[in-house]
Amino acid sequence: MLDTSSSSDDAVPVARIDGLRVMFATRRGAIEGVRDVSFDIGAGETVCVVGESGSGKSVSALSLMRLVEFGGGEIAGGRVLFDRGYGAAPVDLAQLDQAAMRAIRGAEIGMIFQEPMTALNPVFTIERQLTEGLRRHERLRRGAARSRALELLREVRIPEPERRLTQYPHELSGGMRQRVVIAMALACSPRLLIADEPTTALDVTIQAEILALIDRLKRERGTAVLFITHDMGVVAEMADRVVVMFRGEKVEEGPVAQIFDDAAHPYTRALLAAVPRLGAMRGTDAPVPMPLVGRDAVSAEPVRGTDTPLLEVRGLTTRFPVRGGLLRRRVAQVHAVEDIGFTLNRGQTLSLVGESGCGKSTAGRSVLRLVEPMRGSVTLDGQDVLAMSGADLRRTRARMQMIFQDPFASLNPQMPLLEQVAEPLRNFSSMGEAEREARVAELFDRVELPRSFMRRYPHELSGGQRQRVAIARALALEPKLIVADEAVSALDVSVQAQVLNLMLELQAELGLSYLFISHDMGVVERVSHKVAVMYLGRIVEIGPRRAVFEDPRHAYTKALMAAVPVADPRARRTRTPSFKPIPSPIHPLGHEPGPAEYAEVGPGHFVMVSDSGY
Amino acid sequence: MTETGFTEALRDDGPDEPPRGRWRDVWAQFARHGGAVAGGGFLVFVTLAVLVGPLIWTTDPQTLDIRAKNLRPIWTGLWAADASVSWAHPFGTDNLGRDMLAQMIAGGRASLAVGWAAMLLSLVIGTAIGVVAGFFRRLDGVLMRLTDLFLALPILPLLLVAVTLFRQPLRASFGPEGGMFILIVAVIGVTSWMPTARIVRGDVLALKEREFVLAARSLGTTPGRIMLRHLLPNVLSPIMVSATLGLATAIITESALSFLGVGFPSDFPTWGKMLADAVPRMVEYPERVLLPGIAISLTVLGVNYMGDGLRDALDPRIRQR
Amino acid sequence: ERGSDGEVRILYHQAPSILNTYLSSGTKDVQAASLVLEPLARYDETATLVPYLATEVPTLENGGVSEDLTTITWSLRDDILWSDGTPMTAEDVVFSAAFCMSPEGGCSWRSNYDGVADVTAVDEHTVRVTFDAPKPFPYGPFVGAQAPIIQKAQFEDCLGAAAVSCTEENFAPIGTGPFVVTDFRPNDVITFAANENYRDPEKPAFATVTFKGGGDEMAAARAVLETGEYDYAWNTQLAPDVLDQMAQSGEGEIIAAFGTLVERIEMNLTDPSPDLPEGERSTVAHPHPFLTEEPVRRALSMAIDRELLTEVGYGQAGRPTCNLVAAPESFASDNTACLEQDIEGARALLEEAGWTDSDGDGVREKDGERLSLVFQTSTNAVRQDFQALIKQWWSEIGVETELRNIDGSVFFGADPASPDTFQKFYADVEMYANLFDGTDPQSYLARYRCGEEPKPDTQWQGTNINRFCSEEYDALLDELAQTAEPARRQEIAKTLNDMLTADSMVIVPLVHRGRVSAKSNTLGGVVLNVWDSELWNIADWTREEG
Amino acid sequence: MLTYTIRRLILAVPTLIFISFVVFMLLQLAPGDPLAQVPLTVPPEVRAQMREALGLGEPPLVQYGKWLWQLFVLEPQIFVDWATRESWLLGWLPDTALYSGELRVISWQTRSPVLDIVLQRLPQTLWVVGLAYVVGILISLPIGIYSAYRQYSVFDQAGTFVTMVGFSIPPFFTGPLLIVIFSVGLGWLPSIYDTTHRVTDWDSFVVQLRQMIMPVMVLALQITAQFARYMRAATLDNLRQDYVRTARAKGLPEAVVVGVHVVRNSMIPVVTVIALGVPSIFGGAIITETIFKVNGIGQLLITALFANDLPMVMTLTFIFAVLIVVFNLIADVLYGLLDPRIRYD
Ligand SMILES: Nc1ncnc2c1ncn2[C@@H]1O[C@H](COP(=O)(O)OP(=O)(O)OP(=O)(O)O)[C@@H](O)[C@H]1O
Ligand SMILES: Nc1ncnc2c1ncn2[C@@H]1O[C@H](COP(=O)(O)OP(=O)(O)OP(=O)(O)O)[C@@H](O)[C@H]1O
Ligand SMILES: [Mg+2]
Ligand SMILES: [Mg+2]
Ligand code: NI
Repeated sequence: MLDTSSSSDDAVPVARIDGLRVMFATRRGAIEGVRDVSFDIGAGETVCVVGESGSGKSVSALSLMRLVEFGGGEIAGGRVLFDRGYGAAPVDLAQLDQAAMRAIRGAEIGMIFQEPMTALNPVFTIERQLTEGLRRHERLRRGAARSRALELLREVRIPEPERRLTQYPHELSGGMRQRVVIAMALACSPRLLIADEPTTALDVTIQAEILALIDRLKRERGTAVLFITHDMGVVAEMADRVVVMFRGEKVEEGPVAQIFDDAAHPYTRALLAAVPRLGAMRGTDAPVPMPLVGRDAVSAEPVRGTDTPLLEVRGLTTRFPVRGGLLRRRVAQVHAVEDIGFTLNRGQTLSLVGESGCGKSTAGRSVLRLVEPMRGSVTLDGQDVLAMSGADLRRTRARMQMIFQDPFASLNPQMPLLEQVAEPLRNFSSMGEAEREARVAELFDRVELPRSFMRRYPHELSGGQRQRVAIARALALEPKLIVADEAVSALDVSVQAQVLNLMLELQAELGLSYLFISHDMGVVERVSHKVAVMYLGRIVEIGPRRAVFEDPRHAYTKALMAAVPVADPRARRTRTPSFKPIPSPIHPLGHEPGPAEYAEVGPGHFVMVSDSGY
Repeated sequence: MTETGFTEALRDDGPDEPPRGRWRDVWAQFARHGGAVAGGGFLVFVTLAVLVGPLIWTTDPQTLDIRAKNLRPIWTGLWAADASVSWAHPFGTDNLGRDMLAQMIAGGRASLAVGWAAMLLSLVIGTAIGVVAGFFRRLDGVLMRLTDLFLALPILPLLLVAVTLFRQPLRASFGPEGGMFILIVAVIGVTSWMPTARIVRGDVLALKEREFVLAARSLGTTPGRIMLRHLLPNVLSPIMVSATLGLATAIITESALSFLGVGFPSDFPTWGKMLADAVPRMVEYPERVLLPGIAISLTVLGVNYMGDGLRDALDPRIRQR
Repeated sequence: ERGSDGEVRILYHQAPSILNTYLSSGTKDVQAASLVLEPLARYDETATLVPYLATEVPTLENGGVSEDLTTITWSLRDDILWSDGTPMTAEDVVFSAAFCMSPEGGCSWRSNYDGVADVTAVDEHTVRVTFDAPKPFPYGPFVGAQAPIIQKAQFEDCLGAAAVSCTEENFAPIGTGPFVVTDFRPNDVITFAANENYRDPEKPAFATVTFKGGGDEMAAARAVLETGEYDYAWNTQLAPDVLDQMAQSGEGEIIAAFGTLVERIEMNLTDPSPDLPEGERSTVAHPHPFLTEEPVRRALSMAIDRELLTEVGYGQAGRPTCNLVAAPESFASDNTACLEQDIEGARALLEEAGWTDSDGDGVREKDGERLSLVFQTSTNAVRQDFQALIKQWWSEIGVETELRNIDGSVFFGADPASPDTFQKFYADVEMYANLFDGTDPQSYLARYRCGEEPKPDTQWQGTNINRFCSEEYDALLDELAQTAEPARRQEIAKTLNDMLTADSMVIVPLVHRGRVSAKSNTLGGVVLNVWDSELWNIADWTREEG
Repeated sequence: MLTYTIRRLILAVPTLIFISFVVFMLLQLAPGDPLAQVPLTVPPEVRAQMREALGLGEPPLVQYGKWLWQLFVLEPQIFVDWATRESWLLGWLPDTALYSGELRVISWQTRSPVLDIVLQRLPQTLWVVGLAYVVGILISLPIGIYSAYRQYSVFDQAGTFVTMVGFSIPPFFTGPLLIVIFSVGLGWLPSIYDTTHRVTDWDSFVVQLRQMIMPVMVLALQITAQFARYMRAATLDNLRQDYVRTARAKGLPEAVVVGVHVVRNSMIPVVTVIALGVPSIFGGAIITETIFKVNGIGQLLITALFANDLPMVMTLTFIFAVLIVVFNLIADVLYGLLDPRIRYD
């Protein structure tokens, strides 16, 4: 066990975790969530805790709040010293009773939770949830609490704060919700702010804003920040010091620059290597698998593909009806995908990037006709997919498959994996039971999963393994086209890297074409041959990956690139990004936006010149 | 830990122990649930008792022994020395001298058979309608209005109609008791599927938005298979709850039917009917209400606990935890 | 003294739904209405006619009935006031007849006015009824609780089809009886108050009556016998051991009296086999395969222990009987032969008739026909006990029985579409009870006339349930209709009764059932009368110190 | 939301008409005879006449049409007339005289307008069944919440046991049992409900209370059993949600976290279940009403059924169907109101 003791011993730290050990009582007996973890956080300092999923980051944070107890955990050892200010001696939170903790929680330690979507109570207004803590800890009256809440909302830069107060969580966008959660955590000006993956679920643009916000708070108020993330880009952007955790233990700790430049621990190095860094592919045309520490050297051969088109999409438009009125007639339409066109070559990857809600998924699904497009043409191998009847379409589906964002959600929790992978075979071929099983076993080999997993259930696998199963399932019928909708977004970096490599490898071997949908620019840069940037249902810029990334022309593309955190602490941005909120894609019936017009700015590199709404 | 130990950890980590057989697993999880085992055990006991009981206790439940009427169960002798008891009738006899033990056994057989069959029927109808309504938007309105219709139907006339129309043909082909059994099961089933349908529909509405259903569609799975293979296993838990309540309701409804004279022939005992018949004399002969009453309650409780356990055991997510 | 005893609480487990006797559909309504509406004369507890609103009962002797038996002349008391204070006149009496006889009115007790050609008011206090044929027993109109006098002034606009829209009138008829309706909630509660204008200034002793309906016999008996919440409960027909147990609480007592009600088994002389085409089942076209054999019927009867049935089912409130007409005394035949159970004799009888159990399955057969019966009755705890017992006895003589019980509303309904009515008789034997109103069994016995059997042509309506047919019987019936002399009438009636029962066993009487009711120990003056409304003398009821 | 409600209401009309038609045809098919209670001494010709007088001779479709007309044209007229004449709300309007004495929906048993009787029966049904419902809810919700909060505790286990036993024991047993204990044995409570009792002062209120206790308890037992299960499940679901942790992180006491945050969310499904059960209040509790002689709607229905009083059964069933459809709608709307995430367009 390596031990790097804290480097900043000059002042009394706000919080000091010392030999923390947390046990969970489960049906299989007690398990250790966190083992002997120690670190401390000083005032005005951001300590980032990084590590894979399940490495104990959240448990450590929850222990600081003494909230682990409510999740069935128990602090089995160690001390959690917290300096309550006023020069008093630090108290050991681990020994405090819950009543005393309640006075500290929310008032002196604020916490931002991982999931902005679920961290707010859906049935209470923002005002109610924001003022609750204030009224309790600071004994404010209703009016005073309200004005303080308004102040907080302004502080976190939420537009139209007055209106927000009366709204419900679901009426806010993810970014706004996360900002409300932050405001809530800041309500009583805590000395320590714990942020547990505050941006993981968010778009790059919103992420950039929130990171800037937390950073500003730290600087302006001198709040101690414990920042938990597994995104190295964010770490580089935020951290003063970094704590690396692995399977419940702390493996390394040090100043951010030291960790990035000169990581001592192999795990840290492996982790850093797995991060796709924007710009890493500068100067190359074709995707190359990522070099991974500790793995057998993967062939670093670039995957070139061919130049013969497989999929041609022209003028694809998909709109969703908004129904209303007594008779539930269509009153308006969501213009989810508006007049997009692209060509995908055999053995190549076309990436769709853009912010949440810009229509990437809808585009992908329209191609497979999982949603019915309104017009346009989709030609696969010379056959018009949109013109097909039900039976034909079903047969064609064998040649185009989809991998979904959430590997857990896209697998049936009640079905053994064998069955799930065998499902397409069952649907399309007349194979016998044994034959099918053999084929599934082959597929498991193909995606490097042990055959013994065939009898397992999805929840028994890790995220990466599940996504491999999803890939195996998509491969079962040997399709030509795979639509990968955020196929790696939910995975840990290291796992993500492996899945990406696997996909590239399969592409090289089987000549697959991918329609790769992602909002992670780093990933997109790594895997694509061509990139299409979407905004508000339209492709605003499309071209070879190299051209688009190295020479973005459209204003939106530029802004998007700028928002991506760079996994390099020296390249920190200083300016606060400001994004325009995306306009509504809902238009009244009969609204016909003009056709998208493009200008060719380079070979195969087109930029939209008509109004994109940006 | 070695260096490769850490970097190897970058590989996917998941549980590595060899998987056990699926049914072994289910059983192991089930066995861990104390209540489930007790409930299941009781059900097995009752089922065995009513099936092999008549072989051991050969007294005919319908034979009247008017001289031995109103005997108390043998255990009343413990505190009331002057109670009339007889080892020939350990559970006592009723007011016409029919043996209570034999009636309990025969009644249990009828009640359990009706309960299970009617419950299964109502589950099948309810689940089918619920799944279809939830899955096909276009059928939803119609099916839910159909549910309303059935909720509004007055049961008694329905029963009388059914008895009038079908008793004779059913009696001709299945005999008086068999025919009535089918009729009762059908009527209870047909009039009690609505809550199940509603609940299942609600769950399916939510489930079909889940990605794995979309995934199945993209794999070319037909709607029928999606419903059968993907949706159905995932609505098992509400179905289990319906099943528990359904069994209790079916057993009790059956007794209400015999009460109204549209049930089994009057000399054909069921627990529900024994309970109803004994109510007027419950002060003098409390055992006559208690025996069938306790039997019904324990059965329902047993099914409830077993349902809990089974639900946990069948859900692979809970099973592993 | 009127009104001095406060409230009396009466419980009927069937709730009255209307208080106009003529539109009522059951005994409960008639009895509730009898607190308000009164006839000209009624039967007392000994089945003798006593005048009520009339000054005397018209007879041949006193000249009230004409020699040719076609008119009867009633003279009314002149001191009778309606509860609204107006005097009752002959016009009201004439109107009452008109009300019930109007064809669209749907009068339930129309049969009381059968054969009436004309009703005229001779003067203000005299009414003459003319029949279209000689009527040896002219006490149908205006006699008994089912033919009371209603007020013309009140019901004038409710004649015929308009009767149904007169809700207010039907719910609160103005009467001459001891009480007036203060509140009527159909099928629930009626409250009555003493009638200020009642002819006897001392009566009624109770100021108010609460007449509650609903529940079941069990609860009704309990409320009187065990909790003492009510003073009087009607028809507490329960197993004798249950009643006895309840009576031990000492709050009240059980009272019983015998009328003409006889629980019997009827044998189907036609073939109810479901294999026959619909429309021919249970019709005279197809005689029953074995119930047409007298020895079989007799054997079935002999196997029954009527004493035991009575003890199990009715206790004090029943007597074993072998007669269809078991009361009044003067009309009851003296059959007792059937009272002794004779299993051996029954077996021998069957054996002799060629019914033997040749294949050893416990059921006798002859010429490929098995002695296997479907035995139906209405749903009722006592009847089900009877069925079980009888099934047992019949099995002892080698007869197989399938029991069937049918909800009373279907069994006793007359829906021609239902296969389960007692008239349709789609079974081999069935059990129910029947009685006749008043004291004269003529129309009762006339039910078994040839041609009166229910059949498809008559929408399965008809009274000859057994499909019994005997010229001799019909001839005797005709004679009865012509005979006025009481002794001769009694003799003919007994013969007819025997022809149906002791001689042929087409009808197997089981129990002569009494009426049981429960009364509180603190209630005085109750005289249980089975020939008329049970509440006939409520004016005389008083509160006594328990 | 409003348009959604209106749309559903409009759709409800054909549904209800269809339901009423099906019910009518069912009742036509059903064996049974309105004259079943007429004593057997009444001769067949008289029965035939009585049948004519009830309008039974007409073809079923004519009868159905008549019923529809009476219920949807005449009865509303009568209501409007009454409203403008006597009600305190609209009494100031000029009296209308829409109804001119046509035949209303007449019960065959009582020869009186069905709706008048129904109105007469409503109070006791609402008092007893409604109160039982309220009591059941009030008892079951805390039990459910606490059972979930302390899942697998002794309290939870005992709660499950008692509620399941409560559910599996039929009221035709519990009713007489209570009567035997409290009315016969102890003499504390009346076994017969007095529907004419008026609450005017404290003493009469006590009387009313005493006569309601037993029927209310019998009914509440079953209701409690069901709702406690629902509430427990819903609370368990919500206790696992992230927002609970957020609330705790704010330093809120457990009472607020569970009692406000969790309960408010758990109530969403439960409230709709409760709303769906409301029609059964109006439908009465047939067995319990009969046992305690409450003579409410349930008893009215059962007596009408046994007497084959077609117009009464028809009308009651129809009212019940209306309630079912309406409360289905209310449940859906409530769902939308309680859960701000749900929006109907
Ligand atoms: N309530 C619980 N019961 C049992 N085990 C738990 C519980 N909560 C956490 N654990 C275990 O503790 C370990 C650490 O979990 P923790 O949530 O801290 O991971 P994390 O680093 O926050 O991961 P992620 O990036 O996915 O949020 C995991 O192995 C997990 O299985
Ligand atoms: N079934 C649907 N009905 C109505 N509107 C829809 C539907 N599906 C998507 N939309 C709308 O279409 C637009 C595009 O959605 P889409 O899911 O394609 O975005 P996305 O780019 O995939 O976003 P994300 O990154 O969040 O997945 C959004 O405004 C969304 O609200
Ligand atoms: Mg975490
Ligand atoms: Mg998407
Ligand atoms: Ni009765």
